[in-house]
Amino acid sequence: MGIHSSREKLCSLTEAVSRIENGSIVAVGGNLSAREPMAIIREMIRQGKRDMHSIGGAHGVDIDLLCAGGVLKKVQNSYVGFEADFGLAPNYRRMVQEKKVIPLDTDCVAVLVQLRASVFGLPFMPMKLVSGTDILKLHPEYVTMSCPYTGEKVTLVPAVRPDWAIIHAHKSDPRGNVKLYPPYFADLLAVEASKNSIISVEEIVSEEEMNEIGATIPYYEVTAVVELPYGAHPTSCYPDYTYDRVHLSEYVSLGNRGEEVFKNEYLGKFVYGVKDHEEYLELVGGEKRLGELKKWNESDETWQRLLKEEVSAG
Amino acid sequence: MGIHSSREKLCSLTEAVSRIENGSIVAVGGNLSAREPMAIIREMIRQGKRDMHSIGGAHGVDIDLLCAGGVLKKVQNSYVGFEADFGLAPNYRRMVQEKKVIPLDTDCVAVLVQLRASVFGLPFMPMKLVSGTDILKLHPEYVTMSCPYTGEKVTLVPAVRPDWAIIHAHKSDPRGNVKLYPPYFADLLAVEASKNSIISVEEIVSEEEMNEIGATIPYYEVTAVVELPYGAHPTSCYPDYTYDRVHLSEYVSLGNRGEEVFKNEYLGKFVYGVKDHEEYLELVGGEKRLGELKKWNESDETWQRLLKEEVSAG
Amino acid sequence: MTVAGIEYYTIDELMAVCMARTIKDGDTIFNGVAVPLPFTAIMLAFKTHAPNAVFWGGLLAGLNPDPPFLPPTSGDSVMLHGANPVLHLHQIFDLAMRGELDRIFFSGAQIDKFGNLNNTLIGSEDNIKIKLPGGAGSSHIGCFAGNFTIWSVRHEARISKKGDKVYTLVDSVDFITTLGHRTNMMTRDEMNLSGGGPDRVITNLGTFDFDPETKVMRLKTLHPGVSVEDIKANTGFEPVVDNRVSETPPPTREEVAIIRKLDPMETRKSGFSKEALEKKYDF
Amino acid sequence: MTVAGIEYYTIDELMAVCMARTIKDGDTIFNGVAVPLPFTAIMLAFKTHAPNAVFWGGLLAGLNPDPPFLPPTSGDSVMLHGANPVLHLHQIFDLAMRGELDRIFFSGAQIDKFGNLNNTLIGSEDNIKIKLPGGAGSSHIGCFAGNFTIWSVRHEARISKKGDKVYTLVDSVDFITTLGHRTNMMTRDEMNLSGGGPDRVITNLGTFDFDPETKVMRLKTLHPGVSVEDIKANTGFEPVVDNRVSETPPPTREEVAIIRKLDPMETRKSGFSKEALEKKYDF
Repeated sequence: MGIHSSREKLCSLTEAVSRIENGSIVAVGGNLSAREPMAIIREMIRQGKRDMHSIGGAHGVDIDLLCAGGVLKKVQNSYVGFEADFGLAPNYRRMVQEKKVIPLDTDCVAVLVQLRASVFGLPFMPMKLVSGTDILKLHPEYVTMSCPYTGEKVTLVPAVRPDWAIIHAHKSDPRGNVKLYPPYFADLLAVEASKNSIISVEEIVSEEEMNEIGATIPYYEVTAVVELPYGAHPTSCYPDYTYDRVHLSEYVSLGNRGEEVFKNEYLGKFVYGVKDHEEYLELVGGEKRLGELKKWNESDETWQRLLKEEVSAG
Repeated sequence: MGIHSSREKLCSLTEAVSRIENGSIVAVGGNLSAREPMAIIREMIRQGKRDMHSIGGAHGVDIDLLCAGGVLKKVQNSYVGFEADFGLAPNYRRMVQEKKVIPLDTDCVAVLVQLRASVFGLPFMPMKLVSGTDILKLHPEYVTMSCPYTGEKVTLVPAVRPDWAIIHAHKSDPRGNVKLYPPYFADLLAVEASKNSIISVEEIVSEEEMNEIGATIPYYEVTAVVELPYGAHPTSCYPDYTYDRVHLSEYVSLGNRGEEVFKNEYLGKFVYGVKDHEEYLELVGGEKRLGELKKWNESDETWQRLLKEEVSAG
Repeated sequence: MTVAGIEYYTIDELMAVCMARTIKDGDTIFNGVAVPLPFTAIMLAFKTHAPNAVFWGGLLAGLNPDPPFLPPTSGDSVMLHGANPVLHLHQIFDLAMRGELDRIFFSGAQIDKFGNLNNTLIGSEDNIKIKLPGGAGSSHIGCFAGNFTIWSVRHEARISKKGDKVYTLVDSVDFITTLGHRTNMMTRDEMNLSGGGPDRVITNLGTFDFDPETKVMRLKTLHPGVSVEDIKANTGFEPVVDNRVSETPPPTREEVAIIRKLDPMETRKSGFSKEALEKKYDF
Repeated sequence: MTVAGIEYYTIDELMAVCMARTIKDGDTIFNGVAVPLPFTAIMLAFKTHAPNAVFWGGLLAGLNPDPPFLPPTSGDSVMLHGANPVLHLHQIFDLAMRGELDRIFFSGAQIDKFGNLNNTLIGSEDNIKIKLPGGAGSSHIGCFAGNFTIWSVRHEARISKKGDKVYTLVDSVDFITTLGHRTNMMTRDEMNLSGGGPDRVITNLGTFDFDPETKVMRLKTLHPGVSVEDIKANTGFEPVVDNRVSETPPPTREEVAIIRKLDPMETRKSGFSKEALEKKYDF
């Protein structure tokens, strides 16, 4: 929501991120280890953003890093972790346990319905009756109501209107007409529900090319577009590249070694230690390593090999 | 809604339509003069369906013909007519004035929200406050409610769950995975909200081809698929063919001449006078005339010529 | 745009220009059904003073189309030409419910002094004399849209078969399909509606706004050759007459050239009386 | 499917088969997050007794995928391979709210005797000892889904750092992320929830259903080499023991062959103890 009728949306990363106010509600695109707007997130940390509130579904390194970088105060996500692969999210877990981050654990369906209320211009939405869980204790705002027609009980939830959606996508033209290839996850919903959005893309293409391929997100929903190839690294951005499991395993392993180690050896190196996204890309291995991640589609064997790699235990 | 997990959906027109019970609520696909499931509608009339209730947005010849053929008892559409082009819908208008059809005039937004409630598994939905119109007098079921969070007033409407969606689309495979090219109008919503659906298509393609091009409607939402090339005639089915304005102008002109004339010269000829869709296609000019309608994309001039043609006043 | 050969303008062109002028640059605009003249006006605004308008062309949900011609039925796929992206119809309605639709154009078989529109029925609910097609999305969008422009190509008095004088602009509509500024009972503000209602009325005789106090239609400009008396003779209520009534500013030659190029099929002319269309106005 | 070389099976394969058997042909199935074993089970059912299952593979929203391997993270695009159509994530949740999702698989860091699951926190809301990742969609889908299958690869007693005995299957969870059959206050039926709740529990030691009266987990079958005493020693509450407890039917060689082909990366083995994985069971 919010109509951004200007047709000049190209922006530098620094400039785009500088527009996000401290204390904003932020909807982050992608999920788990897929297509998360990691370059935007690193810049948010570098710019010292604070007191933010995330809203979303099942996420991983994005929310964990935003916690570690001091950006998030409240996390209203349905899941933050690395699944069976690497387990708990180390920084998120630690900071919640240390009461530095407030967990407002929610559910994928609640997130959907609350963002929908915003999309539909409504102050609340009903959803199918939920009951009996302690998630409800964390959310005293849920209200039970009887349908005036059938008497069926439903649960009401208030609209959530994020101040910013931050998304990584495949292509945009300079107007901000954005092409996103499936899977979409909840990205289209997040952009439509949010007042503003920053979209980083693998590639800027001409208006002509965008008209040819057809956009997925209309330009009027987009506040700013930043060209950031590999902007989702270390998460995947199929069909361009798979996720960097070596980097993620190092990330989790450093996170599990505590605040100091993570601060010095991860944040200090990969976030504060680089001045921009280009330096980051060089630091994580440059075109050689990144080019590897593009080879997932050479064969099923290559793909599997890339999804197995991790840093050695030492 | 309704999960149709069988993977064998191919059906004859007669058999598919025979499954629609009298008294059903029906959501008709397409709109105005575009991609309406006219062959299915003609078969409904031939089979003597009665007492049905349509729900939908802005429509034209489809609803008008269903009225003329005695199928519809109640019309809950937001618009039934031929716009500035041919004006009022002759049979709908006459039968409403003669109290043979009950008009439950509604609004495009109400239809959307009421079908959505069904898609969302809810007995009702809120929508942005509406007030002050006499449309509300026709719909005493609308209820005003105050948001428990903000106090903002909203209007509640009950779910509408059509028994059948009838849609004309471009392609299907035998499983019922359906490809629909834009414009979608409200067809995806109609199918998702309805208990059952019959989809006629221009062409049945193999599962392999459908996997290649990617389906738009998942097979589990589809009850039956019927292959009916030109199944939308006399409405358009872009990119395949434009609408047959000569036929439509004759239709309206016969309708304006009253019940008897329309019954004898239109229904008697184009609906009851043919035993199946193939005979209908021959009667309206066969491949020669139908091939003309495909030439819309030869040039802008040809396209304009086709959209200007009508029967001469005599 | 070359203006060679643009020697005169006609009423449809004048109205299209007046309607286009109700659009501001950057406005979000939608029109759905029965809209040859609004499409012309919107596309004209788009190509002149409102290049940043956000325009959904019809029920096809194509954004900012650039069609080679305007179609006789607004559901025609020519309105997808050059459009990007092509979205879902419901997104337009959601945008309207969010209060993000700035303007839409509505006409009416009957239009009353408060800007209420009737597109549902002539007569009464129990005794329908003429069943009209219906309001499409205008009942609800009329409640939410920032504002709407009312237009009519039949601002005239006709004599019915029974010999009665019949108006399009009536004192009171038979049925409120779309709410103007008030019913007999309540104002739009009292109802807490989010949309601002009609702010301009463009007819084949002149243009109006609404008196801020009474919310009654107020004559602002007269088309060339039309007098206040003509207006009164063809209107079923007593309009407020602004003390600064002037002549409607004419279109520019360039605007007319753009209109004729946009709408080579002249769909914009549908609905006007034959006599009205025959008049040629000099620049 | 050739069964040459299929000489034994392992605990992950036995569990996958037990889990697959909770699926009926034609069932609508979804699993979202942290699901290597459920994906294996669902794909196995799909390729054996439930070819008409309707399966949404993960948060990518691809229907009936046919991936060349199963990925370590369920958001990986390999789960779109062969899928058609690829829809929107919200359509799965809507389908669940409509009551059309027949079955889903949920695990828990803690699982109590009524089938309540905890994936949110260990400790209490005011004193969180371990922050778990969260329930993803299981809190709400658990209320709507036809039924769900509970699974656990850590049905065991461990000794904590403080020397306490710690269970996965506990008497009472620290936090109800997903409702089983009842809280201490009310049953699922009393709450008017539309979903049926958990009907089967598959662990690395055996399989359970729920006592119809008390809604407490009831032991149905023991995996090879496991005794009722082993179950009791590794369970934090007193399970009901069915008087017809039998040995868990073994997988067929063909089922095991299909599993190994489906999951060449052996993602299904993640989370099991090393000892559990080392045991080889003969057919």
